[in-house]
Amino acid sequence: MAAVTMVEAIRQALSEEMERDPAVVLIGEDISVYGGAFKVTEGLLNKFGWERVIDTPISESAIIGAAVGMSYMGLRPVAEMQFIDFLACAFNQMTNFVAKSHYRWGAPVPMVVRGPSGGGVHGGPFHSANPEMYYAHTPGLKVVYPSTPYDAKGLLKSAIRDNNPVLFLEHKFLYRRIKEELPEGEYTVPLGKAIVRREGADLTIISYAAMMHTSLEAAEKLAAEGISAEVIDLRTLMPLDKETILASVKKTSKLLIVHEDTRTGGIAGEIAAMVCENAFEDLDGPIQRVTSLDTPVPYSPPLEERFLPGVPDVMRAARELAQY
Amino acid sequence: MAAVTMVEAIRQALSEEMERDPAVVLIGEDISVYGGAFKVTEGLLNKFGWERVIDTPISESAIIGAAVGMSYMGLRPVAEMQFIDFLACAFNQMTNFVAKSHYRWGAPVPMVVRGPSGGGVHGGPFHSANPEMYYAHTPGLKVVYPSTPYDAKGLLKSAIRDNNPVLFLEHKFLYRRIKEELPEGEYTVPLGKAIVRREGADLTIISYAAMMHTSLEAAEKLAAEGISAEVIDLRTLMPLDKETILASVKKTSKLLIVHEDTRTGGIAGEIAAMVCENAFEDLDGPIQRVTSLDTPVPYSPPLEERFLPGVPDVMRAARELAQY
Amino acid sequence: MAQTLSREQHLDLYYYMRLNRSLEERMVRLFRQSKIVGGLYSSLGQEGISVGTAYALEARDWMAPMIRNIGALLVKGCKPRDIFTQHMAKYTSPTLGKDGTSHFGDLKTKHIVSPISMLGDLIPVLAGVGIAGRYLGQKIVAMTWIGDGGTSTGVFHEGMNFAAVQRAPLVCVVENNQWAYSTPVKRQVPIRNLAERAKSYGIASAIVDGNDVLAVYQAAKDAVERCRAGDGPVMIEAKTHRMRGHAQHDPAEYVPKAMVEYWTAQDPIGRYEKYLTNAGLWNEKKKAEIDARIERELDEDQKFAEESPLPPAELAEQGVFCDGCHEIKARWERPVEEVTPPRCSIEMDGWTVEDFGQLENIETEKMESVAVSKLAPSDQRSENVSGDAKSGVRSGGQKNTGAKSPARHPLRKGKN
Amino acid sequence: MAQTLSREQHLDLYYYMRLNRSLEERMVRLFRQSKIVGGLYSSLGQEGISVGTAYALEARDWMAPMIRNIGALLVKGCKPRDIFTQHMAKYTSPTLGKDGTSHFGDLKTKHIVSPISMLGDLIPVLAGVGIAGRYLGQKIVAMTWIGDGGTSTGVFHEGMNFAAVQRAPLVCVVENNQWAYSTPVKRQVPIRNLAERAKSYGIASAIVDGNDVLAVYQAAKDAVERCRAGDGPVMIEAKTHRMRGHAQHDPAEYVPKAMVEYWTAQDPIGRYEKYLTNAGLWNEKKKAEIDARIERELDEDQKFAEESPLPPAELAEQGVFCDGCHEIKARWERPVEEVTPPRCSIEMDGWTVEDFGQLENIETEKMESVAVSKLAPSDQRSENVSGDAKSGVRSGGQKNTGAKSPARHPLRKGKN
Ligand SMILES: Cc1ncc(C[n+]2csc(CCOP(=O)(O)OP(=O)(O)O)c2C)c(N)n1
Ligand SMILES: Cc1ncc(C[n+]2csc(CCOP(=O)(O)OP(=O)(O)O)c2C)c(N)n1
Ligand SMILES: [Mg+2]
Ligand SMILES: [Mg+2]
Repeated sequence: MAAVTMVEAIRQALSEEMERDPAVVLIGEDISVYGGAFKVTEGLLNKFGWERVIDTPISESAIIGAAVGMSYMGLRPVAEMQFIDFLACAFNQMTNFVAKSHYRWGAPVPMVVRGPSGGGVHGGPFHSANPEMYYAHTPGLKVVYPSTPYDAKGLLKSAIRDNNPVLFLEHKFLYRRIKEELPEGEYTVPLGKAIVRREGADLTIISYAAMMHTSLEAAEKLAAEGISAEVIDLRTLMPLDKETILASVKKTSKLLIVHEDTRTGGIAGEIAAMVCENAFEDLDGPIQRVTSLDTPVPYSPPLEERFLPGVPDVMRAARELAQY
Repeated sequence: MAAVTMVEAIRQALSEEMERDPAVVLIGEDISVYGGAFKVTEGLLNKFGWERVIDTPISESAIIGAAVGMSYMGLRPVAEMQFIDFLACAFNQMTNFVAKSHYRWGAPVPMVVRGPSGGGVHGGPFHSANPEMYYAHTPGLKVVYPSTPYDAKGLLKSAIRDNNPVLFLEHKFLYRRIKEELPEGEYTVPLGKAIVRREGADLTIISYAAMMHTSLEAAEKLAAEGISAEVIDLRTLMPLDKETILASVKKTSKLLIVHEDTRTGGIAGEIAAMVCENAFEDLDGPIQRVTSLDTPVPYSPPLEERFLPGVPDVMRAARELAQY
Repeated sequence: MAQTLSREQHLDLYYYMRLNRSLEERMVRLFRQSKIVGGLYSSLGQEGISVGTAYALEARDWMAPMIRNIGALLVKGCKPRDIFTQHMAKYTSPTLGKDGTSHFGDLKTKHIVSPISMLGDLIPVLAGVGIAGRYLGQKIVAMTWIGDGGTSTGVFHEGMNFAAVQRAPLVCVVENNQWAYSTPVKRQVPIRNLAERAKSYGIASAIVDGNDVLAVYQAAKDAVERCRAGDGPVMIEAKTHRMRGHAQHDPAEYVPKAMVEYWTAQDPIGRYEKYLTNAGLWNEKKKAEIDARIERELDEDQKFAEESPLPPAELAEQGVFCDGCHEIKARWERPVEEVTPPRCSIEMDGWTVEDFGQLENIETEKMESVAVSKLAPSDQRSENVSGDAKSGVRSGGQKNTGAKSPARHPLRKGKN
Repeated sequence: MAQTLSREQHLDLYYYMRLNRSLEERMVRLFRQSKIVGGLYSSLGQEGISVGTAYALEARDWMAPMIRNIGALLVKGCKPRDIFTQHMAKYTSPTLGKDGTSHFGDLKTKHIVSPISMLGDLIPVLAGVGIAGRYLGQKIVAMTWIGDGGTSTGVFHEGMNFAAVQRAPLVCVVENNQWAYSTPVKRQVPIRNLAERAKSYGIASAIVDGNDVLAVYQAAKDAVERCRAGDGPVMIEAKTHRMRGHAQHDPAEYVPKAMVEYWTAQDPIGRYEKYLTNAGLWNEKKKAEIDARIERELDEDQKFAEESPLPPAELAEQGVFCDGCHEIKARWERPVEEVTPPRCSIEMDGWTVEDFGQLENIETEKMESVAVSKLAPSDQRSENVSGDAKSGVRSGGQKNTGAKSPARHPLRKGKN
């Protein structure tokens, strides 16, 4: 099998799920004839027709709202946000209608909301969002943010089959930058399970999405300096895989969390609190964070570069922690 | 001076600021003739007229949007959400237009968004929101959540005079339940400053809004058991008063954070991470959290009671921590 | 036409309106006894709308109520005990006490979607229900209600526009009760008839006397048939009045006394009783029978509710996620082969762009004498109102360029 | 009327349109040289709208552009260097590189509000600007633009409705360029003329040939005057075509070739050049002079931009909050005593409810013969279209119940 990009892996997941289950339909802006702003749904119109690849007006609240309605009818809609930033326009529907449905009145909402997320491509303040914490902080939603084509495909399939609303974030920096060979047959990757991408002994680095690659690169370089970093890819942010995190912290006794989301209120805080609660005695050093700045995402390349965490930032923090 | 409720204190702040500065105008649903759902703006129409107490259609995005526009003209609008839950309907305007304005193009947005927040009054899933972390996590916004009439008045005045957008949360459980005598003359309470409500030696309890009273009550009872708890009222969540927090943690070596917001992604995590980073060596026990459940706010009284943290929950956690 | 209703059906309408009212009257008493948790909204005077519209639905159809649509819930098969227990936050309520008021639904049998408090959100949700129903071949109609105030929300607009583009089988009933909380409709919406808004979505609309249950039923029936035939959404504006404050806590001092008096005389139940009598559709005895039945049912259900326990505290922790507690299954009423490859690659009617824009259609006079007609002077502004003030239905403005004849299923052409 | 424009003004319009186009042509070249950061949008063929509308504004007026309104920015006093540097994300740009494209503004002198990417958000913001201007006594007008696609957003609806209720001095220019990204207008909005939507807000509207800069200017001028006079918002629909893909990356294969050809012939600059020649308003020499001036200016500003540095990295950390860097001051053009107690307790026109609802106005026939006119059968649906296809202005549907005469300042009555 040829290696595929993340875009292709996601497209495969959609296509295979639609073939498998006629209840799976797509809804979003410019997803049919055009195949979506990032061409993720390209070709699906021809395969599945107008009734299953539904173009909408520029109405994010209507997209999310209609998807909920469809899910009540037993369908499994996958809604695309042209950029995940625009989910802000449907925030009320997501956090109040979708998230609370099952708890309030026992109505499950088996839908997926997916879209290009993250920075690093000079998208500026409105095309670079990492909105994971708005939604991970909202009880009732699951949040997935894969870092590889393999995971993207397997996790999206699980998300579609899940009986709960899943926010599926696709880092646009990774869309076409990495390729991976995928297995022939059908496979899934379970939601809620982190993965140890690299074993290590001196400290644990937790990350996800694009920063997972930054962290891995840093870990490679740290190894050359004699620092052995274990790297965990969260993959799913909600529910959080506490077991994998705690097991690693117990092993390395030191924890560094790296995320592209802004610092204050990012998931690093949640992980820090969780680890304090469950493995305080195991910690041999202060939990550290490497994150983006607490600012909007700036446009100009030098600014965005400063905004985003880089390999040197991770290395610096890891070194300090290792030496602690 | 007679003791006044929080509603009255807030009304005084609005009235005095409007008298002081003709640039201060109010905008919201049913705030004029009716005086607002909680009667906070009662009487202000008669005093300041229709041009300054602006009723709107049921359009939260228009309210926030119009307020930004007004602020660009040098006004200082104070927008009321009938319930803060409905700010979800203007989430995009708040997080993308309002929050990023100054950073992006140097246009300050001197506006306040205020509204009744919090649970404990059987308001159910859509009238009990504690949305602080959605906004504290958004760079560019300040977030205030007072616990007393005195603070509410002084902080609202500061918020109105601030050159930045401030989300001013008013806990509806406290609206009329506590009274306080206010000073005769004009005073303000600065944004970004926490206050030590109770000195203590054995552990620090950080809280705000309604939970501050729960924490204080617990502290009193703990004192009877021989446990001396210091209680900090954050008052402002963004910017966070790190100094006051760290000073207290250095003194007591133990930290318990109590909030009514749901657990995962609540501000306790942020504080835990910040304290780990800055005072790890001072900690003599795991940072603990007492929070609401990770669920929507349920309606029925026994459910809401279980959902919300109570005095016994705080005491239990404090006892454990003190004995650690 | 009203004539098509049988005597029994006529009496049904009375039964539901009266049940609605008596139920709410009891709840006011319970509220005063502090047995109601949270707020209590009244639909006094608006029963004809809830009952008349919902009565036009079939069992397979879907609906989602708003706060003043208890009548619609009753018509759709909910029992007074559902309403009592919801308002008392009891464990026996449809939501087990997790939510209150009319915030409940039933996906399996009654086909009711629970509302949320945020106004307008139901419009796109019900559009989605309708579109899904069409996709599954179910031939259902989805109905929901919104207030005059609710039409100001952005999501109302997005939902209506999307439904219109999709020609979804959605009936949107706008209850213009003159007030949104304390805000009179003229300060909420700067037009006379809310049904005007239908035109901006190119869909059909009707304006109806909301206090005339038969007129309401008729308009709803027409709308439902039109939807079921695949002709797209319909908006019905029902004119009425909110006879109480926004909720129990609101004395509604901002409502002119004379306005209340005027509308009291228009009471939909009073008017309908007179009609039934004049039309010889019942007599005193029959009425007494129905009223007695209602009291019996209410007695029983109120007792049930009052004696029901509150939920156990642990319940608060349960049910955020569906962990296998529900089986999710679409009810297919068309062959799934139609929607799976290779047969699903169908063409859609009306997508291809056949015209090049409307430049030819607008007055493009020679540049030299460019004379765009001037804006009407401001004092003529209100003369040009062409609002159809009649009770009746207007066809939408949709121009069906290209389509040969209105397709039943607007998304399919030829093929299957 | 176009006649009221002087020769110089006529040439101004040409200058700005040509400047707009030549500037964008250069940016396309810069884009191909990878000197542009991020995406590049084209307003090719739509220059007449940006220029014609903005030209109707005075210096004191406010505006907020959308992605295809570089022409409007130029008219309002921005320089080509602002556009170049913004697109190249340079430190010398109005936003210092923090944001790009036309995402910049100027509160102090040019009165421009920066847009954000989320479509529709500017409508309520500019309504707020207009209302604040009125409050301050400034007699300003606020103008903004939106695409056919943007009218589907909820915030567009909320903003227009709020502006209408407030009778804010807001001019909303709807650029109907037939496409929203890949979506043709008929799949976006199920009506023929977007100006129909004005009716649902009870405001005045005009439909104009967007490729006729004089017609655009005239409509805008009328709208601006109307707004300034206190007569409330105006919506102008300008029919045009997006001549390139959504942005540089989009080859727009979904646009029929013939459509592009048709509209190429309608090029607004070509048409206007012909007009100027026929009307004897210029000659070859004058044209050459203007074109040369434009090239000169563009050369200079492009050079400036290319030679400008990128911002220093540290800038990324600065400016989230305003910490005393700005002095915020309202520009009062009326006595503040008017708005401070006791003089500000003024009454508002049109709030009190004088009627009791519209029941009398709708056909309330006797119950016995209830006969709500039936919904038009589906095959007559498209006949009833009463759309005004003319280029012209329609008065809004607002019914001014109560108000004696249209108030200049709709919020004030008597007193001051
Ligand atoms: C988005 C949103 N904003 C505000 C509210 C608060 N609210 C609840 S009901 C109401 C008035 C509704 O008026 P209308 O739509 O006319 O319905 P009615 O109460 O007259 O039936 C308001 C403002 C809400 N529920 N949702
Ligand atoms: C709320 C929102 N949703 C989606 C987008 C992505 N988007 C950017 S431009 C565009 C198409 C806009 O079409 P239109 O409003 O007609 O303007 P035009 O591009 O034709 O000038 C879309 C979908 C956006 N910017 N904002
Ligand atoms: Mg109403
Ligand atoms: Mg367009």
